[in-house]
Amino acid sequence: MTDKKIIYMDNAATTAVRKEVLDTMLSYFTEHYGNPSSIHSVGRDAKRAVENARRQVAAAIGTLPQEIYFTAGGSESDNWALRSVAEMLEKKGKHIITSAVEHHAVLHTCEYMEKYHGYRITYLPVDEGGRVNPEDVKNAIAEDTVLISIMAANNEIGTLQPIAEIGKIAKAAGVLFHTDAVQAIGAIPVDVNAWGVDLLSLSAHKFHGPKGVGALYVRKGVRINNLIFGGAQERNLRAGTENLASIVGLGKAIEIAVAELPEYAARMTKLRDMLIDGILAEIPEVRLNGHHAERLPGNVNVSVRYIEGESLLMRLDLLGVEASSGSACTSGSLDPSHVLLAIGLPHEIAHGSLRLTLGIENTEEDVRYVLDVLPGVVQTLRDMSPLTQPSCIA
Amino acid sequence: MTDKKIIYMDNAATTAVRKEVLDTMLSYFTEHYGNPSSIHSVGRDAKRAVENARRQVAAAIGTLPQEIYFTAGGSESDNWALRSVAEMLEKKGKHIITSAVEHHAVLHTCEYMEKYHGYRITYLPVDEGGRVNPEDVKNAIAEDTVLISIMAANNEIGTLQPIAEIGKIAKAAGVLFHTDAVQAIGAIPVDVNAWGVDLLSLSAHKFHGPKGVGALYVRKGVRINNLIFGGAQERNLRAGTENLASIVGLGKAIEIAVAELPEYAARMTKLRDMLIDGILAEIPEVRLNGHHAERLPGNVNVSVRYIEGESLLMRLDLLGVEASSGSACTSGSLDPSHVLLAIGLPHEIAHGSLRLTLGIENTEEDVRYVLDVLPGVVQTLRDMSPLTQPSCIA
Amino acid sequence: MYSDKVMEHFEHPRNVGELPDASGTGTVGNAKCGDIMKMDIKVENNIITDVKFKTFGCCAAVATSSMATEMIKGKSVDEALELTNKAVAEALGGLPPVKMHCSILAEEAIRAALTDYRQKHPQG
Amino acid sequence: MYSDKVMEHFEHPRNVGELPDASGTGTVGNAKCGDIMKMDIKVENNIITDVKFKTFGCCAAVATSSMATEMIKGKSVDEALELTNKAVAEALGGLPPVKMHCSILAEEAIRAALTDYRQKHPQG
Ligand SMILES: Cc1ncc(COP(=O)(O)O)c(C=O)c1O
Ligand SMILES: Cc1ncc(COP(=O)(O)O)c(C=O)c1O
Repeated sequence: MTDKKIIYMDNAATTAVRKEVLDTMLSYFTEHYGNPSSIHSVGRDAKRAVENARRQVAAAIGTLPQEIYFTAGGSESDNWALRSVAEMLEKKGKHIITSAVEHHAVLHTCEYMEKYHGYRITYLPVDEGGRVNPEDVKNAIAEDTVLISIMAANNEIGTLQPIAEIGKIAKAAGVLFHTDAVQAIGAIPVDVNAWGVDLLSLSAHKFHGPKGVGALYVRKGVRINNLIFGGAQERNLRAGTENLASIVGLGKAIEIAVAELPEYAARMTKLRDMLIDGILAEIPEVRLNGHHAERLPGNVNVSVRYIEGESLLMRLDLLGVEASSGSACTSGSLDPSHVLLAIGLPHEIAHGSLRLTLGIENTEEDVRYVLDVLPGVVQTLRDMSPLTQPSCIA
Repeated sequence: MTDKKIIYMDNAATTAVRKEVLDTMLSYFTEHYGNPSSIHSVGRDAKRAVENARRQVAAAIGTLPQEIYFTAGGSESDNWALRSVAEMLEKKGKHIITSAVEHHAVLHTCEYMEKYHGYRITYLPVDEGGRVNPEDVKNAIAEDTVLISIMAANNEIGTLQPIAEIGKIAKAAGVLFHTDAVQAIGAIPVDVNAWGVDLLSLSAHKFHGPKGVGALYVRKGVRINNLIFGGAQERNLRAGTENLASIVGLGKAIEIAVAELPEYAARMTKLRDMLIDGILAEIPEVRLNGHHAERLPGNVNVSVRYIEGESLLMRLDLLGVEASSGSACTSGSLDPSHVLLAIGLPHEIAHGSLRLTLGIENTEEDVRYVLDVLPGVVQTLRDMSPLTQPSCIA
Repeated sequence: MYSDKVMEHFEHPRNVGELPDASGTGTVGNAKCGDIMKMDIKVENNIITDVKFKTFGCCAAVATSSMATEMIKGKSVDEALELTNKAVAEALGGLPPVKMHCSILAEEAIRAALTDYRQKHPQG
Repeated sequence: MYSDKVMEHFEHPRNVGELPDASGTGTVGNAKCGDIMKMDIKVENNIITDVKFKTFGCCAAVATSSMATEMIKGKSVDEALELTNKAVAEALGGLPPVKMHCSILAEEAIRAALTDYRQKHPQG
């Protein structure tokens, strides 16, 4: 539309599809467009493409193709994992352990199960860095616990959870363990066996694949039921004509993401630390949210005192910097992020948070530009803020 | 792969994405790839594209954008409609009326609700043309009926149901009415008000849009719950980052399909009748399945006595003709189609059924080619069949 | 999501600041909810001759503050008391439903400043 | 889904037909389940000198029938009785799990024809 240079630093929200990924997808729209369930050759070609993508996904997380089920994204994977594991184990009990900082796809599913199906949910607290204490998991396990669901990496503050430790505890207690790894794929090494997880959710659009496609890993032997019933697709467990081109894209994207992970993580960590150090040095009264060390390579989340997040974002947007905030302004809710509250931020500080999430396209120049413009934007907003007079802070 | 000409006549299974549709989708992968929930300009562009598609879908079925919810396809729409309407009306009762010829996305959801949630399901029979009798619907309605779900057009035999008549009955009785219109869009005129439906499922890949995206129409005032919980997308009712490019593709595909419907339906009807007449004239002991008049423009479904469907398909495939059959060979089940059994075909006849479904790319030449090769294929298989000796027919 | 007018006022807010010699001052909202507006007005001969605001809040909060100050400047105190949130929202070319509360806040802030002025100047 | 060998036998099935002077005949399966196989064998001096089949069924049913006839032609009756469904499936480069029943049917059809032969020729 305009010629304005856009610096996109909202890669935790979604990413651009990589050219190589789109290229592999294209022929599946118009040429090899068969229904993978059809037995004619056009259908068989499609089927082969789906199975190839399944192998790519399996290889990326250290497991076998038979344990991968394609879905419409991270939210469906999370919903499916929680609801169907619980449904299959209803006789054992109705208790689920999760954390206060999970994505809403997990939290709202839990709330539904509480409200409509009489489940008891334990929402574990986190420390000020956003970490769950594995001891808390252990202590929360009861007779009737059927599932533990703890995310691998937080989408807002980038905190990594001690998944392998929790995996050991879950295994020792004989409780199934699901992890939402939507933000982890391509950013940190993911291995379902090293982690000891039984179910894992992922979503392609977080690692430069297309939106609207994801997968659920289900360890062999774990019984699940359908969330979507119908045709015999996905070994009878997830109905619906396969999202062929997107599944092919997911396979390609995860293959590249995992292959490039070491180089990518190193580059992102460097840019991230430049950003964090620059912001903390240039702008007074700013705090870094999330864990300092156990953190996603591309995640920066800071609270900027006295100003409000949406205004900050919109001013950055006017300068071509695309970021996000911790207050869910557009969702019609005035509550700041449950994650920022869970790590102990007071509401008024949480409202002024800024998330910058890096991706493959970001450069040092981008970081320098952000560090150039951000202090001025913050100053303008602070000049406009009644809160800079200490007496006004509620 | 090979240079063999492929005549694709399996458009009821899935269709190729039209060039115009793919063209509108492309920039949403790599350029306007924002998350529609993001408030920066990249996100707002994405949001606008989603809302534009919502208007296109609404216009195509005679309703308002606020009544359209995007999903991952027809199966999700069907599952969502049935489960969530029932959940919201649990206090009223646990009875659902449907038909014996619905798609498995409806039937298996009903079976789940029967088995896991204590619902009572009435599966209405159909006549030999595959039609539900509206009187049967009326008689099946009881105090505790919460939903009627009858498909608009059958995917196997192409039979159209008397939706408007059933809509009147449902309305008079104050019972919600859902229709699976997955096969109807772009093939017959669809108007939710003329039909009197409260919920309607559709899926883009059946009318030359992409796979893995669909929509559910929900009449204003009808309360539904989520099938997928999480973020605030789709007015808080269907979570998950929007399948941006595919939603754009759905909008474009439905707009074109509806605009071209009169011309398309006339052309398909002509090709269809050429095929039907040719097959019945050239091959002895063949019967047409489905209704003669109340039939999808592109659907041909015949039973060819003494031979088995998969063999027939595979031989046609070797000659470049892509068709499908009524026996679910690949699904691991040896049962012939529930639809063919519902219209009264004996098993051995049902096994020998052939479905040819036309699409925008098919020509008279294609039809002539099929009429050319089909008799020979049937003859070869009959020569090989022990059933041609009448004594052998079980 | 926002009208051009909202964006324009957000980008270039009118009347930002404080009046050291304000005739009346009003502060509404609270930081916990994400919006605070503070309005200072200068009244001379019952006419609002100057007005400044400071706002902590989203785009819509800033834009409604800015627009509201513009709308009362030069008006009499009685006229200013008639300002409604709807009028502010309309003058901005509309607001998204979830942001209507910002216009209410702006109306309340003006009203609070006017009330403060009336209390301090019961004679006028 | 099918191996090349299966497809090759499906496209060009060996030994299709009937033997008017069959020494033994076997028919197994039923049309309701979607598969029927009928085998005619000609036995001379305890050696299967000719075999023909007719099959109603899927690709795998046709291919296993064809392969099974090839595998017993020229064999003695005792050798033929040792034919297993696994051997037929292996000779075809494997079968999808849902199609293994076709190979079982082929084994049974051969066995039925051989049994018929033995019953009709108890001396041999
Ligand atoms: C009538 C009908 N309903 C539902 C579906 C399911 O749609 P989808 O495959 O998009 O989930 C199909 C096609 O597969 C269909 O033909
Ligand atoms: C941690 C986490 N879980 C789940 C999701 C949901 O994934 P999707 O939007 O693909 O449904 C997201 C992103 O939106 C996420 O960041």
